[in-house]
Amino acid sequence: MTQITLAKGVNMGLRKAMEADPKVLVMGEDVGKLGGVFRVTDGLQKDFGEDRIIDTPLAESGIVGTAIGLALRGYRPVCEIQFDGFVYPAFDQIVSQLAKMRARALGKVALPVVIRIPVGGGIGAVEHHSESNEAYFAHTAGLRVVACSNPVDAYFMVQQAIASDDPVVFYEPKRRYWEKADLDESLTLEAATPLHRARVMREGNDVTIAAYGPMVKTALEAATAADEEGKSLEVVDLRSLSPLDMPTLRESVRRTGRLVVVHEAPVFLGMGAEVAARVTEECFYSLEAPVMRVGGFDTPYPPSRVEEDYLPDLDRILDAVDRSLAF
Amino acid sequence: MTQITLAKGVNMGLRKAMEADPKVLVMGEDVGKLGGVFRVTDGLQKDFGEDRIIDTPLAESGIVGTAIGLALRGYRPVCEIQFDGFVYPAFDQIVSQLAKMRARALGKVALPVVIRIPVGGGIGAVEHHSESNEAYFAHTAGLRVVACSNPVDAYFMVQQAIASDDPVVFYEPKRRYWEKADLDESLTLEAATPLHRARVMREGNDVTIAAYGPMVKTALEAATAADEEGKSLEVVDLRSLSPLDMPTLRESVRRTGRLVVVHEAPVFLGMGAEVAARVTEECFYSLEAPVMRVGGFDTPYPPSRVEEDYLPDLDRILDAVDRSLAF
Amino acid sequence: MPDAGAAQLVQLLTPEGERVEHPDFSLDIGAEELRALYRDLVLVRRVDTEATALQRQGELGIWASLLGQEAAQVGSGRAMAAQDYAFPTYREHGVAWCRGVDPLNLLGLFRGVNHGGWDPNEKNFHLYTSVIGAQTLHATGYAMGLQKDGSDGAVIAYFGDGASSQGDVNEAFTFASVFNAPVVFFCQNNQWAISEPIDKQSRIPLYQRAAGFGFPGVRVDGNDVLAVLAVTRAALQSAREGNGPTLIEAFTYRMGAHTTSDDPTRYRLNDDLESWKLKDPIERVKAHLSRNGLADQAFFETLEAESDDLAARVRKGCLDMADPGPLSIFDHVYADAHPLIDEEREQFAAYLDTFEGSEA
Amino acid sequence: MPDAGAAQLVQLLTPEGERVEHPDFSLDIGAEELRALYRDLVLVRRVDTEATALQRQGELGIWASLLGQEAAQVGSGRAMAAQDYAFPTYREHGVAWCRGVDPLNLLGLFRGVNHGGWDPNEKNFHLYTSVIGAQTLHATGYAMGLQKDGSDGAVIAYFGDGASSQGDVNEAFTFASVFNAPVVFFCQNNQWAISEPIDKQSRIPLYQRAAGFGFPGVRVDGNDVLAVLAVTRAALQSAREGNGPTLIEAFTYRMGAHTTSDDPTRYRLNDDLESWKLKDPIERVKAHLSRNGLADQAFFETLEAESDDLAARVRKGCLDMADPGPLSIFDHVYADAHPLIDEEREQFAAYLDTFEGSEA
Ligand SMILES: Cc1ncc(C[n+]2csc(CCOP(=O)(O)OP(=O)(O)O)c2C)c(N)n1
Ligand SMILES: Cc1ncc(C[n+]2csc(CCOP(=O)(O)OP(=O)(O)O)c2C)c(N)n1
Ligand SMILES: [Mg+2]
Ligand SMILES: [Mg+2]
Repeated sequence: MTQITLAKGVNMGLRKAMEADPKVLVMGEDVGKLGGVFRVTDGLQKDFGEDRIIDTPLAESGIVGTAIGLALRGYRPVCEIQFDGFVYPAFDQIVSQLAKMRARALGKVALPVVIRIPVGGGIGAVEHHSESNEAYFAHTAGLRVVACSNPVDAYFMVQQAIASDDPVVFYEPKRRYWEKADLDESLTLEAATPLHRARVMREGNDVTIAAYGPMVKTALEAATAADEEGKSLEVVDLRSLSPLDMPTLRESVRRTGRLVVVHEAPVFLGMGAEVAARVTEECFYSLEAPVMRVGGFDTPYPPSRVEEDYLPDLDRILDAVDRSLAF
Repeated sequence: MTQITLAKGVNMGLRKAMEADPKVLVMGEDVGKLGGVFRVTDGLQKDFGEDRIIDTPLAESGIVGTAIGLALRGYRPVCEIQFDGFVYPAFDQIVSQLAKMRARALGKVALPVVIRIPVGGGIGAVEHHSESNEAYFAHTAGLRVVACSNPVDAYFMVQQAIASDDPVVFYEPKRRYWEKADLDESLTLEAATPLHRARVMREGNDVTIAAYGPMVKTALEAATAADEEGKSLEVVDLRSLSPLDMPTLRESVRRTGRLVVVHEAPVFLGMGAEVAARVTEECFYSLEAPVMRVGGFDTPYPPSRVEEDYLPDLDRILDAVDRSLAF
Repeated sequence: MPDAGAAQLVQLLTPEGERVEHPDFSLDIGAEELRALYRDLVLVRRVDTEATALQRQGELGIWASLLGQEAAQVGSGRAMAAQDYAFPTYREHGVAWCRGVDPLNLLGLFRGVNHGGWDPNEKNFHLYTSVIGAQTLHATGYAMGLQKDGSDGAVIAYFGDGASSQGDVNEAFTFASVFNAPVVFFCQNNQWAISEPIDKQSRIPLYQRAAGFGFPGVRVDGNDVLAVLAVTRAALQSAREGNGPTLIEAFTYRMGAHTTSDDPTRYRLNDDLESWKLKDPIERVKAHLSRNGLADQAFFETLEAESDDLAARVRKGCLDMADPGPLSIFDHVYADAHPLIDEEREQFAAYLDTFEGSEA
Repeated sequence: MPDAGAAQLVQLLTPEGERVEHPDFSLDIGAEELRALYRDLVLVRRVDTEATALQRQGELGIWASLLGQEAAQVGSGRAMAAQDYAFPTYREHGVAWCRGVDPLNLLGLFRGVNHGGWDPNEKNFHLYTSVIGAQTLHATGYAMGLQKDGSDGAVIAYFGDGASSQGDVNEAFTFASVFNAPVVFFCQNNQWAISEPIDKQSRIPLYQRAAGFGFPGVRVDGNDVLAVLAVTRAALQSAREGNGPTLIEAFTYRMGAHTTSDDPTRYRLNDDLESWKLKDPIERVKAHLSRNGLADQAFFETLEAESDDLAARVRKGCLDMADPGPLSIFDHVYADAHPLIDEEREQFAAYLDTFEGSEA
């Protein structure tokens, strides 16, 4: 058992993948000597060289576009996008090329490219450094989208993402980079939860809370607080946003009859919309209340001095729980 | 009364706006002599000159980015994106700059930029020419997103979009460009339905169908067919996708108790998800069935020889109606 | 890669079919090779003409003609070695031909039965890319991969004059230059981007863009198959030798409409067209062959027959092309299993079954 | 705009404080103006130092220091006429100063009370843009607007060496060139993009990029306020006269960390820093003023006092800055009424009210 942070989990996962397969590359801005602005690639260039840990020109479309070319040549590039708000210059390459090329080629090419994105707010940053844009990619057919919420998942999920022959957008909750957990390094990838499976983090009977990435911790805290008030919350870490693990969600909601979805992204057309629509369709007769959505407001991410008001917190989750229970 | 096509409606609306305000500009690829690939800007350069109808270099980020600069200087640029699938190179300028600049400036600047996008399939085109990407923009705070479905709306709505001090993504259903309707040119803009209001196109009692853009016609055809089977469908043209006109939707759904949302875009995180989630929350006790969603499949838009299978049609709408009624 | 002569249009065969010398680029070429090039030019034009006809008859949804650009494509296509790799736009039918891709593969896309669908690795010819400029980055990345592999292959990235304005193309220039990638940027400046003349994209000749990124640029007569061959060979060789990228601007003219959906009478006059007809890429080779006794009547007649056969095969193959089945929509979206796709496929299959035997 | 001398770094004042001549760029400047420039340099550095200190004390979330780039910013900022317009990155505190923007306005963003929030049109100084390169297109569009208006204003677009790789910046070059827009592209090549040295962005000097787009490029000693002033004035004048864009590469060095969050010891050695210290943009002006008797002890002492006062005012203003209220989140998202925003504001206000008087 080693105690690791979430950032270290990704770092160790990358290292494992690179050791296992010489075709795995890491590319992005400042991923070399600096080890990335969050130090996620710390030490990798020293060990794997500039040929495999590639500091690129400052151009996101270029990063993803050349990664596609490298993938076509048989490499498995892992692209680091420095902050969530800087992925948009690469949008065309991601949605028109990366996502669609396999179907275009009738399956004759594979695009095993991972796009790592540190995501979300809560770190007191300036504009563009705190965004949650997973809905854009989850709406895009051809991509897989996952979000890790803890160090151990970070370690395994990044390896699974790299092993996937499909392109994966891999979200890392930046304000949880320094959260710690124990990792049993002897565990193999095969023993890990499959990449696209959700996980019940805490069992409960009254209301299901579905969250992912940075909000899982908040949801668990809310569950603890609710416990004291005698409300039993079940917390599901979605982990995979596209595809969604509907069996796990269905099973939980059919049992509790109530669902609250929580994310940092704006509510309007956020992941909560899809989860609500789908769960409602599949569990119509089990639901005692409409699915409640707790998320960021439908505004640009605000200045950091007011971000605590913007971000869903324990109280806003409990408020939604109460509204659900009031139905 | 003049009979016009939808393409002509946009053309006449642009002309009106340009006559009324010398600050209105049209810019894009091939909008000048050619009049755009759909001839929507036909004849405008001849009358307004190259200074106001601007053939730009082939670069969408450049088009939107310079339009922002022109707006900051007091102009009201209308950008034409040649096809839906070619808006992504401008994604960063749209979501990080156009959408957010007013909030960034604490309201001290206005960004009256219209992005016109011919949208959707059904015209037998090759890849990237048939996409429905409204969910990306509707999820983006700071933008307004509307879709016209008929020639008269096209004429008025494009003028309203240009008059808006906020950025507007304006969708034109390309396979309806040649649909005809009568326009009473004596009507003023003030008399027109407000831009962000939905419209009940056909009244009915059993199920509400919400559609927009190209699917409104299909929904109306479905309603006619259903009528023959004794089912009374109410068809709502959403018209505005962001913001949604919830009062109109609520009123309809509370009356019928059932809702089917139809669009060409993939279902997963498409507009239907938001409509379903929101309507379910606001009309929980009125709904006799979960909101049904009929849309494109969660795949890339397929080759044209199979697009009729991909696109929602009358039968798939009626199938959803039946599934709704079966609850 | 010589840069000196760049200010001038490289030409080795005049429109009248005369061989001329160029200080920087020379070509040692025998009669057989010349005839082979001529054959390529004739056949790719014939495929193009047939495709245009098929479109008019409703068999293709659209067609992007290469008319006038045969020399640029055959010259560059024939300059490639087997291990080289091409990343085309949507108009590189002549390059496809040189790589050995069956024209019927191209037609599938324009007919709407697929979005491409040939195996790019079979002939080292990537799928057509219609988002302007995007493929230049794929080409650069692929070239970076070749470099890492220590391969002696090189890459050609095709793009148009209009594409030179896209951010992606300029980012490709930066990546290729910084990583010294073995890639040749081959710009067919046919002087139009749909209705926009070249001066809407640049106020100076395009080959000069390269210097701004630190690599050589050359302007070649794009209607001269020999010059294109020589210049492209030199650029590929330079890439192979570790000298990094080159930009080739093949100066040519789009003789037809942008695509069959386009109507060029709305935006350009006939004059240019007339003067460019005199520079036809095929006529000059024919004149050269005939005048120098490098090909006899029999050669031309045999080729004519071969051309007719090819056209007939293309036509028949097109008409025979099966439409994809409705459930093909769900194929190949992902490599690995995907529950949403599986669910939708299953539901749609069940839905389609409800019509079985009915008329709907 | 002269292009001839471009191959050489334009310099008018040596690091030792000696005036030198340049064949293409000259500057007639009196003692008073020199002292004013010196004052600007000193004061912007002082604001910067104070802001860095405020960040260390937790009063700012982050700060992007201009240390070492004072001359590039003051020289170009002072070259602008009142009607000219600047589009900055996130580091142009010195340009802001020259435009008359209160430093406290800048601090608001870094403290996290707003994302900018000054009125760009008050001082013709646009908001800071942190998405690399995006503002170069806004600047170009604004310049196109000036052109349409028949205004005699011109625009400066600031960006860094790293930004030169972004598609947007290259698209801005194309648009500016094709439309002959009155815009000066001012690149502060401080030789680092966070941890990446300039050779990760370009293998040739950046000013040469301009030639590839058909407009002049000049490399100027970015630590020489006089040379920057002269070159920028000439470029703005050229733009005003209808000659279109110019690219200025101000060759300088980022003396500090990228931002206060950065740790440059991880990626660069001290040597470069030491040699660039000898080229300090302020010291050379001081030496020039002193050695030539253009300023006396009293001037330096007064300036020192003014500098202290400014720092104190900045510090106090920063500490006094009120946090925005929670409901401000909903302000200014749209110009016109928006039902979703209104609903969320109302619901959130009601929700906040439930805590009124409680401890939560
Ligand atoms: C990103 C993008 N924007 C717009 C288009 C629409 N479009 C297709 S071809 C074309 C013109 C291309 O001109 P050029 O690069 O010169 O190539 P050519 O067609 O002349 O071969 C345009 C604007 C597109 N395919 N992709
Ligand atoms: C599109 C985008 N990608 C990445 C970043 C993160 N980032 C902020 S500053 C910076 C380096 C910029 O370098 P340069 O352009 O040289 O300007 P400098 O900071 O040196 O002034 C990076 C990569 C960003 N802000 N925007
Ligand atoms: Mg062209
Ligand atoms: Mg820099």
